Amino acid sequence: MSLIALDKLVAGYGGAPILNGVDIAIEASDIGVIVGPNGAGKSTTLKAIFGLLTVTGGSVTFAGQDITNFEADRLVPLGLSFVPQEHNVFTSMTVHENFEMGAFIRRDDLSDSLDMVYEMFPDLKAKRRQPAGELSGGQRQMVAMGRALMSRPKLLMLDEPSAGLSPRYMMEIFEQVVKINAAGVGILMVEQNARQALAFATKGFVLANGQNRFTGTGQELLDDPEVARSFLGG
Amino acid sequence: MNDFIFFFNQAIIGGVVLGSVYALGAVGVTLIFGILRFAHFAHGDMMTMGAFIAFVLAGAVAAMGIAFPLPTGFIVVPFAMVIAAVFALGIDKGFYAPLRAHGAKPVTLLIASIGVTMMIQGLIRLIFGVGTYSFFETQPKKLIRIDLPFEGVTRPISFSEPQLLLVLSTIVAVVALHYFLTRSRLGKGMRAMADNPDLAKVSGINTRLVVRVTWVIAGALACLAGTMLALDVSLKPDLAFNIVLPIFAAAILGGLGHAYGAIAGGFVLGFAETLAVFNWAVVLRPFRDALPEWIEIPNTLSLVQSEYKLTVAFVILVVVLLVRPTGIFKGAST
Amino acid sequence: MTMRYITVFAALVALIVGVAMTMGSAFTMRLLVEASAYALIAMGLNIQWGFGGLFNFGILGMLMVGGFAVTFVSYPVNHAFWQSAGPLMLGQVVLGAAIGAVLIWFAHRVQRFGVTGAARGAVIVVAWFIAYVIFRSQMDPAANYITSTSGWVGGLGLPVLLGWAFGGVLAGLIGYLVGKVSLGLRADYLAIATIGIAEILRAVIKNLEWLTRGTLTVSPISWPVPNPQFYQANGADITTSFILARGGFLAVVAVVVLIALFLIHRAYVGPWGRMMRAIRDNYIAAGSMGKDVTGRQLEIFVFGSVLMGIGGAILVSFVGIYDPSSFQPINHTFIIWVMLIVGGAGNNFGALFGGLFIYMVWMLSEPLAQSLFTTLSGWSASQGWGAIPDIETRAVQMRVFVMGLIVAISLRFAPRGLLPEFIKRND
Amino acid sequence: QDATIGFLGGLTGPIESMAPGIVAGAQMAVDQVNAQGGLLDGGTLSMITADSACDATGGANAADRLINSDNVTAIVGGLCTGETVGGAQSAGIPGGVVMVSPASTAPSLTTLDDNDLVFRTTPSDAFQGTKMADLLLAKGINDVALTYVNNDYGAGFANAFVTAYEAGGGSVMANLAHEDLKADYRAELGTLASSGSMNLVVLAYASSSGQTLLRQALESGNFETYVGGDGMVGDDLFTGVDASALEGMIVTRAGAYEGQSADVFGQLAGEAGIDAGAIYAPQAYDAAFMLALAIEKNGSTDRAGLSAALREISTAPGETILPGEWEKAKELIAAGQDIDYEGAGGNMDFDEAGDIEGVIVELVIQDGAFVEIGVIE
Amino acid sequence: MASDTVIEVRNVSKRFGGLTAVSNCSLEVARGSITGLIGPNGAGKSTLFNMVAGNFPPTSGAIIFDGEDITGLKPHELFRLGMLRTFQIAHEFSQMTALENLMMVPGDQPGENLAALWFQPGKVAAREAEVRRKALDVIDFLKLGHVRNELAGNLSGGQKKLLELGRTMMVDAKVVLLDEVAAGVNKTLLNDLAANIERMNSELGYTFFVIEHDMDLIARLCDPVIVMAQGEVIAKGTMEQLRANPMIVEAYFGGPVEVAR
Ligand SMILES: Nc1ncnc2c1ncn2[C@@H]1O[C@H](COP(=O)(O)OP(=O)(O)OP(=O)(O)O)[C@@H](O)[C@H]1O
Ligand SMILES: Nc1ncnc2c1ncn2[C@@H]1O[C@H](COP(=O)(O)OP(=O)(O)OP(=O)(O)O)[C@@H](O)[C@H]1O
Ligand SMILES: [Mg+2]
Ligand SMILES: [Mg+2]
Repeated sequence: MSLIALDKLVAGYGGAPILNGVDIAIEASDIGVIVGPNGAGKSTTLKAIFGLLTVTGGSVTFAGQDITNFEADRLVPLGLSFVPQEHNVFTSMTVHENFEMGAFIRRDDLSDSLDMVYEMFPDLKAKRRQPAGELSGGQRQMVAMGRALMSRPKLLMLDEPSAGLSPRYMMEIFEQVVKINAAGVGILMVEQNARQALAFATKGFVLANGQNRFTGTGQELLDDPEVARSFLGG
Repeated sequence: MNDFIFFFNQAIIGGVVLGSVYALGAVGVTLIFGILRFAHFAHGDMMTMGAFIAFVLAGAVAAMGIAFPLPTGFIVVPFAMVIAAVFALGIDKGFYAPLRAHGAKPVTLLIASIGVTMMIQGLIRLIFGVGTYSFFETQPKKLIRIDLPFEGVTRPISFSEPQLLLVLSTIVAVVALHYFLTRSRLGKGMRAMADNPDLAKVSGINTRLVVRVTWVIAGALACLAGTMLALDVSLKPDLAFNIVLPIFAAAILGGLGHAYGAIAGGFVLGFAETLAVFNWAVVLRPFRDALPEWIEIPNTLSLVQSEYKLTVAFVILVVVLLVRPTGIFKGAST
Repeated sequence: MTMRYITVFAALVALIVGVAMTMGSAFTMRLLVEASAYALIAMGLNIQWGFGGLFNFGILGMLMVGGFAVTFVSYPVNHAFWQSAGPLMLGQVVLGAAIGAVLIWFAHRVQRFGVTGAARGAVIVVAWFIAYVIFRSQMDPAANYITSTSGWVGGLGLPVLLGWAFGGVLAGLIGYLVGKVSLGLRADYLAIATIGIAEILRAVIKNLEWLTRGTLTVSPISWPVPNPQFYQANGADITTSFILARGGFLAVVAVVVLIALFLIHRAYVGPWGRMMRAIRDNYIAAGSMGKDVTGRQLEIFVFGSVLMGIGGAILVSFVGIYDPSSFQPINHTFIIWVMLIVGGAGNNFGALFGGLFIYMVWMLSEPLAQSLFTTLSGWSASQGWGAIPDIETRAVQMRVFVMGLIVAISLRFAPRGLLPEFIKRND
Repeated sequence: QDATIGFLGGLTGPIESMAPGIVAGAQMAVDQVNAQGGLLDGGTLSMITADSACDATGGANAADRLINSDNVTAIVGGLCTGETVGGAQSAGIPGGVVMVSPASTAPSLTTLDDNDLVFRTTPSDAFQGTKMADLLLAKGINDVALTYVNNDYGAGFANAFVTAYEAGGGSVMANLAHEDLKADYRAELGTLASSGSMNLVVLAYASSSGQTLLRQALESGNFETYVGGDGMVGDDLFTGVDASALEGMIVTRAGAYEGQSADVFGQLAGEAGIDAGAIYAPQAYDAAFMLALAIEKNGSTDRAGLSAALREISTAPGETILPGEWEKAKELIAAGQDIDYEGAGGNMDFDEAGDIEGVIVELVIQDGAFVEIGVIE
Repeated sequence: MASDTVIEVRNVSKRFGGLTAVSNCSLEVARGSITGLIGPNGAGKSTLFNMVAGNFPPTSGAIIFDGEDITGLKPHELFRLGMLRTFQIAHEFSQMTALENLMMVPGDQPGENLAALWFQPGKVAAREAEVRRKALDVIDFLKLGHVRNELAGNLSGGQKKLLELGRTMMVDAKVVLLDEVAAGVNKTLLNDLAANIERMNSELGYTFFVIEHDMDLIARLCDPVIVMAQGEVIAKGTMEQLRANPMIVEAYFGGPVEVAR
């Protein structure tokens, strides 16, 4: 039984469906990476899982439980966590408060998690009292990631976490992702820095026009010339 | 000396009381704006409604023949607040929730709130008619007069018990709200939702609950404000509607979404109104002898005629906004 | 989409016909004239809010200014004033004001002479104060003199249509100043600033007895077309005279409205409208894309204000009396917002419809409420529970309730207005 | 045949709390007419109310509805002068409809060019202002602090008072307008008190600013004597004020002038169960009753000729008609005899401007109620 | 004076309250070059851009554009002088269609003037047609043809970034400032974009000033490359030179970009 499984998912924003029949399955031990052209439906997929738009067909199951069309705030307690691609920080709240919000469902002591996050992004230590809206693009990205980690998820969903990060931080983040996964947290991420990401992905999915194009291990996709040419920029 | 006490009674006490009235109204406005991001025009009439609820309760209590050292209207406020909160929830469910569901713009909600305000006004007048009521028909309003122990001082410092209560409850309400919003978990959750509803959900915040809590607090605050106002002045169907503009002015002047801003804004306006029309000749009179012959203190010496009282308040409002475009405390904005 | 337009306007026509049937055509004519004026005003607001996203809640001020303009231009000349020393004294006032202005002008430039920072601020404040004192020292006696000798300055005795035009111009000027001052502010802060300025205007106009007769009201204000008395003099019976006269008035207003509609719509669908929507959407990006944000917003603000001014002038000259105390935020600012939002912000036809529709409802809500509640009380009486006390007065109070209900319902079912802004799909 | 008259007035807005009493007064007249055999051979008289929110535009619209869609024969109203003028200008005068206002007291109505269509059954403020001035001077009150509600009523009243008072040697230490309907007037009161006078004259409405002003004046304890105009008469004045503090307050108002007609009215009102003392109720009664008489006299529900008929029935010569004496009047008119109505609020002899001399009475507050002292000479 | 530096930044600093985002930083961009600007997150790159593009004034220092001092000028004035910029966080006009987003850009549209719009419909229409044609070309090139009538607010993250870039292609500007256009754009498409940027540079003589974290792109396009850190310029040179500089590698690249499991 896989940690999360999308079965023939059909979803959209009210108009014509954007996703028509997407299949994705991830184990707790997996790092799943979704790649594809702009507008393929990658973010839509994640949003659909997280109840930010209505699923009109197919189903989403998490650890055996059917969570299709659950409201987002019901998913977090189940152990899902999500970093959206855009608008992914509370701009008017300080960095610290952003993290607290990430841990909203937790009532226990947060200090260890906070230490963990600040250690992961030392730059943010100095800015903990600064409104996230005043951060640089990359710093926002770090805050967003940190927020998601605060809830101690079972499944972590990241939409282009490396966008806007310096190469150094991109690596940093990818290493962290691997670490977190090693700690038993399933990862499902969308990436445009596909080569680097697929390098450590255990599962890779290529989406185009709201449908699965290729599926396999990261390595398989990297080696597939077709994929490389039309999705990974040769 | 008497003249200075006169100044104190007029300018200082007057300003503080008026400021508190505005602040107490503004804190509710600022809360709704801060969380739900729209200017809730019906807040004024929710205040009036709350006052009438309290009035009915007070009547009932008085009918039972129970008397208190404090004004009965004040004693029953907590209960009135509960009822008002329920009303507020109902109003939201009936008129605002559907619009939010459609993802309506803030201005649409504002206009809807104008509709609501009209309905409340109509109902209040239908039920209570157009007359004036007072909380002090059964018990007298306590006037506090403090004589100062200097010789030659005849004029006492004077204010009324309701005014004292008004100022106190304003301070309590504002401070409490401030701590709730900035310290409590739910309070922060509310701010998070105001900032970015989707992300708030993604963080596991139950936005529906947040909205409900907001309305409960807002309704209660409105009731408190209305009742305190009615205790100080008197209870009429148009009690708060006539000061809803200054109340909004205060909220915005202070910086929308900031509890303390309400106080700041309210007091600035309150004092502006009071001092602008204060007759400074009074405080000069004591020095009449000191002054050289040719200076003749005119009978009235105020900055503007009192027709322009409100004007002064608004001039100040505009000027302050020009210097600090989002209010004294940097406020939120849609 | 077009279907929607047809149904909506058909419904409106039906409503008008219905009203004419039940309440007589003379009264309906009046409704239409005033409704059209309000429609014009709503269109003005649509320019400001619908196109430009400018939160103007100071409409009342513009209407008062327009009303004053037409009063001043068209009211007969008050010779008592012109023969008195009044004009001279006013001249001195202007002089005083000029001196004050010069003072302030210099004060704002003291840094040239090395005065900076706090010192400069102080100088400026002082300058303003002195200017204020100079002005008051000239103004107050002049005002007292005029009110005591000749009552007020009176009018210019020029044609009314000129007055309407002047209403537009004056409102435009005021709009320019208001915009200059407050357009730096965003959304709600702009809203409250404009409310503030409108309240200031109101207080001033209401209290400048020497100029506006303040609360003593000015009447009669003449019409651009023959009035009922004229037709009666030519032997028409009273009802016909009303219909003819108001018909004439309505025709003039309709022409104004249609011209305005045509021009506005042209502007909106063209690149101008596109630019304005861009500024509304994201002024930072618009600026970086070469659009002069503040300049353009000022343009919009003035454009809208002009229409409001004309509308205000039309209303006043139609009613025939200028009564500053009858201008209230609720029915000269908020009601217009209701019109626009219910009609459909960003859509000129929405504004037009909203103006006509809401004004009718507003006017009809009273008889509606009355009949509703008198029947209610009659019924309760028949049930032996006794009639509602003071039923006439209380029933009237319910008009606001009815109005509110209608607003709430129509928003409930058409949150973006009955004729929403529609996205132009380019091709 | 049946006849309808309209009632035009600010049922909402600043004077909304006075309106019910006034409407009741007019309604009482209508009921009497119908009770005593109706008018124009057995027709019934009915009254339609229209709200004009105490402002000119509202007045224009409401009057227009009454005249053009309800086709009333004549109108009682408006109450605020603004609404009367507005209604007359845009509908009444062009429509040739007689309007009799029971409460518009501003001088500006006198000068209105109305080709004899606009009347009022209450004396102009100019008149009351003078009387009040005389009264105060007679009482030896030689300095006052004056505040008036900033509308045509207040302004007109205040001007008249100040002129007369200063002419009579009194000094107005402070004279300032205040906006209606505000919750707080402490600032204004401050200015007034600071003028040094301990005598406060308030020309405003009991239901709104007047009451608030008075209460806050009492709380401030800066004044000794309180004086008010007709607008201050009304029990609203006592809500939330301990009446004992108001003891001895001086009020003037258009009189239910003494003489039997007033007593008769009081008695009738008592029977009808309405408050005869309600401000402007007698004047409203007179307006409605006289319009009924005029219609009867005119012999039809036409508007034409009504104003002439109105003058006929209200002025000498002729047999005196007192309030309630509808049947008698009806017979006399039928018999072609001349009648002269003596009203509850005066003898109702209109001058050419359509105003009445009327009388101003002095009232004082004694243990929580207005007590009438008598007509001011 | 036609010197061959278009943009010169002279000891510019920017302070936000306590924090100094850019401190006393000077650099030059040569006419006709594609100059890269790299540096760790929070180095002050975007802040510098915002000052150059007039979005906010520097706390101190001067900015020279084409030989004239433009410090404190408004963005729209700079646009007229021929400077265009994109935003790191997409600033689309969300309530307008993708096509309109592009069509609003050209500055010399007679239809933006009411008088012309009302009284010279012919002239307006002609220009409008031109603008539309141009916009359609750009939108197809960006592979956004199928969403050209979609509200820009409804586009995907990457599509918005593409729109940002598209705007700069609507007019012939002297200088284009690109703030991380590549972030979130699919690599395959990015190759075409890079090619196009090179074309605009070589054929149309555009000068590009590019902030990027995508080293391959920088390496492909930019010469020279300027490195910022803590608000200061710490180095300038070709990509090879910089890669050879251990300090920069340490501060910025942080070893080979490969993560092994
Ligand atoms: N409005 C602001 N108020 C306060 N600090 C700010 C503001 N904008 C930026 N900063 C700070 O200035 C520094 C530089 O920000 P900038 O956006 O220029 O970085 P950057 O080089 O663009 O980084 P990135 O590559 O992540 O976009 C950051 O530390 C940021 O926190
Ligand atoms: N809110 C929305 N309303 C309507 N359509 C939308 C909305 N958001 C996205 N779309 C459409 O759905 C399609 C897929 O969008 P999505 O964000 O999933 O793309 P993506 O794969 O994440 O692309 P990118 O790599 O650029 O983020 C796009 O064509 C976009 O136009
Ligand atoms: Mg995406
Ligand atoms: Mg940046």
